[in-house]
Amino acid sequence: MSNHSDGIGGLKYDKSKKAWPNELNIFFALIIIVLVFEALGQLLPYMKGQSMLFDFNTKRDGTILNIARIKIIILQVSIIGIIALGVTQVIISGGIDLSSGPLVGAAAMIVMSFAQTELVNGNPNPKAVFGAWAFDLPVLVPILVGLLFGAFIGLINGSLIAFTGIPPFIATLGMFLICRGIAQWWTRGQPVSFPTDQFAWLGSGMMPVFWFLLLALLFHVVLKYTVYGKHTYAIGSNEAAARMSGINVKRHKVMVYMIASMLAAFAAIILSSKNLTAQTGMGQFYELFAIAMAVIGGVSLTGGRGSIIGTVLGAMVFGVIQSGFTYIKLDAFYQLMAMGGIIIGAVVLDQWRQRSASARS
Amino acid sequence: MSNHSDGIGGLKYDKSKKAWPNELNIFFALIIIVLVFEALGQLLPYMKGQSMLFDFNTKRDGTILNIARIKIIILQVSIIGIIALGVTQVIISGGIDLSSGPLVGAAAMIVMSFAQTELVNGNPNPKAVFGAWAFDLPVLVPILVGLLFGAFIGLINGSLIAFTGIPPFIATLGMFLICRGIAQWWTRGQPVSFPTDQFAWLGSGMMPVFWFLLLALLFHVVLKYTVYGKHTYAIGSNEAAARMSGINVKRHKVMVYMIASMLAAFAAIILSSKNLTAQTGMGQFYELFAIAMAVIGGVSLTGGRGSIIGTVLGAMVFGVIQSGFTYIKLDAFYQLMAMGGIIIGAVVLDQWRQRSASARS
Amino acid sequence: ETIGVSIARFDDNFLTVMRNGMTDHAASLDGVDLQVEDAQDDVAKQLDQINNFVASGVDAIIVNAVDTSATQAMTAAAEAAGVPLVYVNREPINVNELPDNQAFVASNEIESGTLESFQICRNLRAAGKAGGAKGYILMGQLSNQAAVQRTKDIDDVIGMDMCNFMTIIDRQTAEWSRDKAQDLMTNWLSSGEDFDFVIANNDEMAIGAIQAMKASGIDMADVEVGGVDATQDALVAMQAGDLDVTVFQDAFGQGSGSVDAALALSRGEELDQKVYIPFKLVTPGNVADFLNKN
Amino acid sequence: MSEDIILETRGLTKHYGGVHALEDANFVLRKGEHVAIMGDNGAGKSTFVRQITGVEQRTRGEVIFDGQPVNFAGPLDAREAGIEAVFQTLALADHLDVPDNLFLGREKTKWNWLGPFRFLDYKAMRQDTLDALQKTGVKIPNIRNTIQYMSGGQRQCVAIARTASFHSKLTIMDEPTAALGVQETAQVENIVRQLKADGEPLILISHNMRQVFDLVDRVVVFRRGRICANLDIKNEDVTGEDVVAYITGAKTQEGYEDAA
Amino acid sequence: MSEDIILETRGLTKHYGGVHALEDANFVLRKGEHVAIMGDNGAGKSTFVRQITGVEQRTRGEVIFDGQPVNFAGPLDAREAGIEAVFQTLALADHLDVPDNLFLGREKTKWNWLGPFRFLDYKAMRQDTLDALQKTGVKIPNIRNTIQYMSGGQRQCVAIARTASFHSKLTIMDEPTAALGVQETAQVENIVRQLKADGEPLILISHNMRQVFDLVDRVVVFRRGRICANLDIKNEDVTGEDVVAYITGAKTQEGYEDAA
Ligand SMILES: Nc1ncnc2c1ncn2[C@@H]1O[C@H](COP(=O)(O)OP(=O)(O)OP(=O)(O)O)[C@@H](O)[C@H]1O
Ligand SMILES: Nc1ncnc2c1ncn2[C@@H]1O[C@H](COP(=O)(O)OP(=O)(O)OP(=O)(O)O)[C@@H](O)[C@H]1O
Ligand SMILES: [Mg+2]
Ligand SMILES: [Mg+2]
Repeated sequence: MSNHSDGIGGLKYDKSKKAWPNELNIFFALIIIVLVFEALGQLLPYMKGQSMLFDFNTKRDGTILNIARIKIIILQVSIIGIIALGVTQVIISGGIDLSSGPLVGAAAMIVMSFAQTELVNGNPNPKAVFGAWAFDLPVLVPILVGLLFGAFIGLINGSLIAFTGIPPFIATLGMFLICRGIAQWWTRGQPVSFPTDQFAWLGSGMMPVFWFLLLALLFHVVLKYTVYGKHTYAIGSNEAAARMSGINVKRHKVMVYMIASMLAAFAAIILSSKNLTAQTGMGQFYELFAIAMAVIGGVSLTGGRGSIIGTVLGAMVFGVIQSGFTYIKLDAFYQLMAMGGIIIGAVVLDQWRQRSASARS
Repeated sequence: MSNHSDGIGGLKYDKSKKAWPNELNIFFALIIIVLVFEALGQLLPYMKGQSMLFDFNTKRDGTILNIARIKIIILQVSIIGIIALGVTQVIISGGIDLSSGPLVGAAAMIVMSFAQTELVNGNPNPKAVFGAWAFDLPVLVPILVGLLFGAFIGLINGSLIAFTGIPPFIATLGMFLICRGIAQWWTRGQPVSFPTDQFAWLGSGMMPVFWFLLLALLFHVVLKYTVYGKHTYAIGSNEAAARMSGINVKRHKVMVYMIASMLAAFAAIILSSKNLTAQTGMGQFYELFAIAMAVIGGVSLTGGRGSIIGTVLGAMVFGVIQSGFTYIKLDAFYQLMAMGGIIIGAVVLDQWRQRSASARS
Repeated sequence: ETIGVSIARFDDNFLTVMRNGMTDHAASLDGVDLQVEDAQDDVAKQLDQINNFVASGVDAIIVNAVDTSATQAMTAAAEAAGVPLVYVNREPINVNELPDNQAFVASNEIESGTLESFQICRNLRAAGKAGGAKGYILMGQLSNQAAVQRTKDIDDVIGMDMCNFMTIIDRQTAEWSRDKAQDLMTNWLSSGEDFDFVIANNDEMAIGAIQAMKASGIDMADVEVGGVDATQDALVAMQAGDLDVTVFQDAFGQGSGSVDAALALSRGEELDQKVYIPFKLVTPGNVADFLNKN
Repeated sequence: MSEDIILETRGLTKHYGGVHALEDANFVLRKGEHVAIMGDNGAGKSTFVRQITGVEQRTRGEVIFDGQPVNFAGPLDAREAGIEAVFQTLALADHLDVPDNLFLGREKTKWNWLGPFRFLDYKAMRQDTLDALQKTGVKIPNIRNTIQYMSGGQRQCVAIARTASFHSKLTIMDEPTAALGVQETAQVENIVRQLKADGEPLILISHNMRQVFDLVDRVVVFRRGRICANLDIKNEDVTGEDVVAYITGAKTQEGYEDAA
Repeated sequence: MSEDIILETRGLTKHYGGVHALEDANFVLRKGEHVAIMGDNGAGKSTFVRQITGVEQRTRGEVIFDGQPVNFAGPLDAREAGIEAVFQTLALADHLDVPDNLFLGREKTKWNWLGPFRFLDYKAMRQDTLDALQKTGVKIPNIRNTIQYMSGGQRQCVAIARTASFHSKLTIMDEPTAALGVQETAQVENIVRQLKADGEPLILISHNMRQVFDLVDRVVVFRRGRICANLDIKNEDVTGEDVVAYITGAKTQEGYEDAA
C-alpha cells in the first residue's frame, strides 16, 4: 500500500518499528505448543520417542508426516471453528453470544428430521420423526430449514439486543435456555438418525475442514474489506460514536447476530451429518469454546478489536492441544487442568509479547 | 441525609423527580411473575384453583400462607445466591468469574474428604477418602480447608488478571477447566459421602437461607459503606481513572477475586452439607446462573453499576420461577423455554421502566 | 498393547465404577496400557476421540457410547482404520451389522427401568394400594439416552394391566443430581398433594428425594422409592430402610470384560461378538449380596 | 414564517430526571448566518445541540428545520436532513484509524451492488483524509495508527475535518477549538470563514470571546438552561464585557426576563 | 545540583512503536516556580507529563524529584511522593458522583482499624466537596448525580477541585481551562495564583497565550517531541509573537538547535 503518504508531519515516525501484528503472537504460541508436545514425545520414557506430527515408520500413509494426526487436529475444531467465525463478529461488535451451543443442538434436531432416509438396511427407519413425506427429501431442504431456523433465532437475539437494549449476555443466555428447550421438545429427547446419503456427504471425511476454511476466507474478506466489517468494528469500538456518525447501529446489530446464528446453524448441519445423528445434548459448551477460540486469537471482549485469522489460529491451538493430549496419553483429569493452563498461558504469552514489543521499540 | 446542600447553583433542580431506584424495577418484575403464576393457578383447569403462595386449607401450618412453598423458593436459590454475591462484586469491578461453578465441585470434593465420619449404620464408611486420621475431625477443619482452597483459587484468578493483564473471561475460563479437572482427579471421579453430624448441620433445613441472608447483609454494607466497596465501583467504572487517582488497582482486584472464590467455596461447603455428599459434577452451570442473578438484579456487565439488594432480588426471581414451574406442573422442555423467556422478559421490563421513567420526568 | 477408551461421562457415578473396572483390570495385566478419555456427553467429541486414537496408532478402542444411535459413524471410522472396536455398557444401534473386528459388552437398558418400576408396582400391591396409587417420576438429563429409556420403561410398566392402578402426578427432570432432586421434591411437597411412590432414573435422585421427604417429616415406610445403579450411598440408604428398590448392573465386570474383549480382538482371537450382562434387582432382602460389588 | 430561516426552535425543553437542563428555548437561525452560543459551564449549550441533532429526545417543544417541523429519531436522520455536527464528546471510534473515522458512516466504496457487503475504497479515503487534515493544520505522524492514543488536539482536528469535508445545510460546532494549539485554532477559524463565504449557516459554541467576536454575526447567551440574551454583535454596539455580564447574570436582556 | 530544584529531567525520551513522541527532554523546575509548557497539538506535552507521573514507563532518561532519582511504577507512587496532577483525560469514574470522584483514592473514613473495609465518612466528604467546588466557580445542580452526564466544563472543574484540595510538592495541570467558561476560567486562574502565593511549584500546559503571560514565570516550548525554547517571560522581553514563532518553528532558541 502507499508508503510515503501516511503522515502529515509532526513527530518523527520510524517506519521500521511498525506494530507487530497480533496474529503472529498466536502463531508463535501455537508453534511453542507443538514443540512442547514433540519434546515430551522424546522425553517421556513411555512414549518411546514417538513424534506428534511426524511418522518415521511411514507405515500408514507413505509420507513422513503423520497425516492422520494432522487431519484430525483441524477436523476436530472445524465445527466449533465455524461457530467461532460468527462469534468473532459478535464480539468485535461489542456483544457476546452464549446461545450458539444450544442452537447447534436445536438446529441439528430440526435439520436431521428433514434429512432422514426411508430405509435403513432394508428396514424402515426406526428413528423417523415425520411421516413418509419427510423421507429422502433433496439435501437442499434440510440445509434451508437449518439456515432459516438459525436466521430466525439470530433475528430474535439481534432484535432484543438492538431494540430493547438489554445486555447481549442476558438476551443470549435466555436464548440458550430456549434453544435447549426446543432441542429436547422436538422429539421429547429421542435422537434422530439415519440421514440420506446426500446429507451424509456434507460432513463426511474432511468436508468440515473444507467448509471451515471456505467460510473463514469469506468472513476474513467481509470483516476486513467491506462496509459491513468496518461498521462492526466501529460499533464495538464506540457505539455512541458510531450512532452519531450516522451508522444504523440497530439494523447492523440485527445483521451481526443473524449471521452468527446462521453460522451456528450451518455448523449444526455439518455436525449432524458428520455424526450421522442428531441428539439434544449436541453442542454443549460449544459457545464457551467458540468464545475462547476467538479470545485466544486476539479478539477483545470489550469490542472493536480482533480478526478472523486470529480466530482460525485460536481454533488450531485447541486442535493441537486436544490431539496432543491423546498423543502423550495424558489422563483425562490432567487433560482438563492442562487445557485450562494452556488457554491461560497462550493469552498470557500474547499479552506479554505485545507489551515487550511496545517497550522494546 | 443532608437535604439542602447537594447542589451549588446553576440549573433548576427538581428534587421530587429523584431517580427511581433500579431495585424497585426488579421488585416489580418479581411481583408480576408471582401474579402471573397465581393467575395461572386460577385459570388452568387441572390446577383446580390452587394458589402458589397461599394455602386456604391451612391444613399444614395453620397459617394462610403456604409456608412450605415460600421456604423452598428461597432455599433452592440460597446456595447459588451465595456465589452470586461474590460474582456481583467481580462484575461491578469490571470483571467476570466463570470458574465459580467448577470451583464449587472441586471445593465440595475436597471439603467433604475432611468431613467424613467413621461409621455409617455401624459399618465402616464405604466412601472413605483418607485413612483413619481424617475421620470425625472437628467441623472447623473442613470449613477452613474449603475457605483456604477458595482463597487460593481466587488468588490465582486475581493475580493472573491483575498482573498479566489477560481478560478475566480467559483467566476464569482456564480456571473453570482446571477446577473441573481437580474435582475429577481428587477421587478419580468417586463421590465422597457420609459426613459428620456437625458438618451435616451446616446446610441442614433452612440453614442455607440463613447463611445467604447473613452474607448478603454483610456484603451490602461492605459494598455500600466501605472503602473496599467504593474502590470496586471506581475500578469498574473507569479503571484508568482509578489507577490515576491513586487506587492500588492490582491489589484490589486480587482481593475481589479472592473474596468471590471464598464465597463460592463457602457455597460448596453448604451444598455438600445439604446433600450429605460431594460429587464431581456438582455446581454445573452455577456460574451462569450466578451471573444471570446479578444481571437480572441490575448489575451492569460493563462494570461500575449494581447492588447486592438487586442480586438478592434477582436470585428470588429464579426461586419463584423454579417453584412456579413445578407448581403449575409445566413439562421440562417448556420449563427451559419459559425460563429463558422470563429471564429476557424481566430484564426487558427493567430497561423499559428505566427509560420510561427518564422520559416521563 | 495400547487400548484407547472413550467414556461418555467422567462425572457419572456408575460409569466411574465401570472405568475403575477397566483400569484395575488393565493394571493387573502385563504390558497393557489404557488411554482413557472423557467424552463429556458429547457425541461429536467422542467421534473425534476415536479419530485421535487412530492417529496415535492404538491397538484397540473401547467406546462407552454417549448416544447409542450415533455408533454408526464410530464403527465406520474404526473400520476404515482397521482398528478393533468394543462397545461397552450401552448397546449400539447397529449391533446386528458390526464388522468382524468389533464387539460389544453391554446391558440392555430396557431392563433397568422395567425391573425398577415393576418392583415398585409389586411393593405397592403388597402394601394394599392396588386400588390406586399416585406418585412422581424424577428424570435424568433429557438429552441422555438412559434417562429417556428408563422413563419410557416406567410408562410401559404402568401401561400393563397389573400396574395400571398407578398414576403419575408429575414428572420433572432433576438432571441426575441429588441436589436438584432435593429441591424438586421439596417443591412437590409444598403443593401438599398425597403420594405413594417416587421413581427415579438413578439412585442419586432417589436419595435426594428421600432427604427432602425426611426433612419434611414423612415416614419413609409409607412411600415406595426406587432408583437405579445400586451405588454405595443407595445401598446404605436401603439398609436404613429409606430406599426400597434399586437395580444392580455389574459395572466392574463390564469394565474388565470389555478390556478382555478388546485384547482378544487385537490379537485376532476367537470371541463372542455380543456379550449381554443382565441387570439384577436389589431389594432389602438381598442388599447384603451387593454391598461390596460397586 | 419567512423563507430564509434554516432552523427555528420553539419552547424547546429538556429535563434529565430532576435536572432542568434546557427550558423553553426559542431560537432562530437564518440562512447564511453564523451564530455563537455562549454561556457558563453547565448552562445547557450542549444539551441544546443534542436536542436539535436527535442525539436525545426532547421533553417538549418544536424544532423546525428548513421549513419543516422535524423530529429526528437519531443523529443519522439529522445528518441525512443536512445537519453536520462536531460534538463536544467528539464521537470517534477509538480502535479505528484516522481515515476510518473520517468516513465513518459514509465510506467511499466500490462494487455497490453488494449492498452492506460492498467493498471499501481504502486508497481514495486515505488520500482524501490527508487533504482534509491539511485544512485543519494538525500534524499526525501516521494516520493509519488507531485514534485511541492520539493527543486531545489531534482527535479534535479529526472530528472537525470530518464535518468540514462534507457539504451540509447547517453546521454545528460544540467548542471545536477547546483543545487546539495556536496554529490549529487559526486554521479552524479559517475553515469557519470559508463556510461564511460559501453562505453555509453555522452554530458555534465557544467560550473564547475573541474568537466569537472575530467570527460570528450574532451571539446567543444561555444561562441556567434558558436563553438570556440575543446580541447582534455585527450591527449593534456590544462589548466583551457586556457579553460577560449576560453570562454571569449581572444583566438580562429585555424580553428574556424569565431567565433572571 | 542546587538545593532549590524540585524536578529535573535528563534526556527523558518516550517512543510509542515507531512514533517518537518525546525525545531527549532536559527540563528543570525550581521550588516555588510556575512554568508553562506550550506547543502544537501532538508536540508531546501530555506525553511528558505522563512520564513524570509514572502513568507510563519512559523509554529512557532520568527523572529527579525533590533531590532523588525516581522511577514511579504508577501514578499512585507519584502521588505519594507529592505530585498532584490534572490529566488531560481528567481521570474520572463515570458511575460515581462528585464527592466520590473528588476523594477517589483518599477517602475520608471512620473506624480505620477495619483496614480496607473501613467505613466512608460520606457526610464530611460531601461538605468538603461543596467547599472545593466553590473555589472553581462551577455550578452543579446536584453533586450526588453520577458524573457521567455532566457537561465538559463541570467534569473539568471536578478534576481541578480534586487537585486543588490536597497539598503537594508539585502540581501539574494539563490544559485545565480548555473546556471552561469565562467565569470558571477566572476562578481557576485564581487557584493558580494562590498556589504561587503559597510557594507551591506548578507546571501548566496551556494553549492560551494570555493566560500563560498572566500566570507563569517561564515558558518552555515543545516542538515535534523536543524542547525548542526556554523563555523567562517575567524578566526577559518576550512577546506572544515570539512564543508563536517558537511553536511554529519559525524560530529556534540557541542551545536547542537539535529541535529544528
Ligand atoms: N444525561 C444527563 N443526565 C443528567 N443530567 C445531565 C445529562 N446531560 C446533561 N446534564 C446536565 O445538564 C446540564 C447542562 O449540560 P450541558 O452539557 O448542556 O452544559 P454546557 O452548557 O454544554 O456546558 P459546558 O460549557 O461545560 O460544555 C449540566 O448541569 C449537566 O450536568
Ligand atoms: N500510547 C500511544 N501510542 C502511540 N502514539 C501515541 C501514544 N500516546 C501519544 N501518542 C502520540 O504521541 C504524540 C504526542 O502526544 P501528546 O498527547 O503528548 O501531545 P500533546 O502535546 O499533549 O498535544 P495536545 O496539545 O493536542 O494535547 C501524538 O502524535 C500522539 O499521537
Ligand atoms: Mg458543552
Ligand atoms: Mg495533550
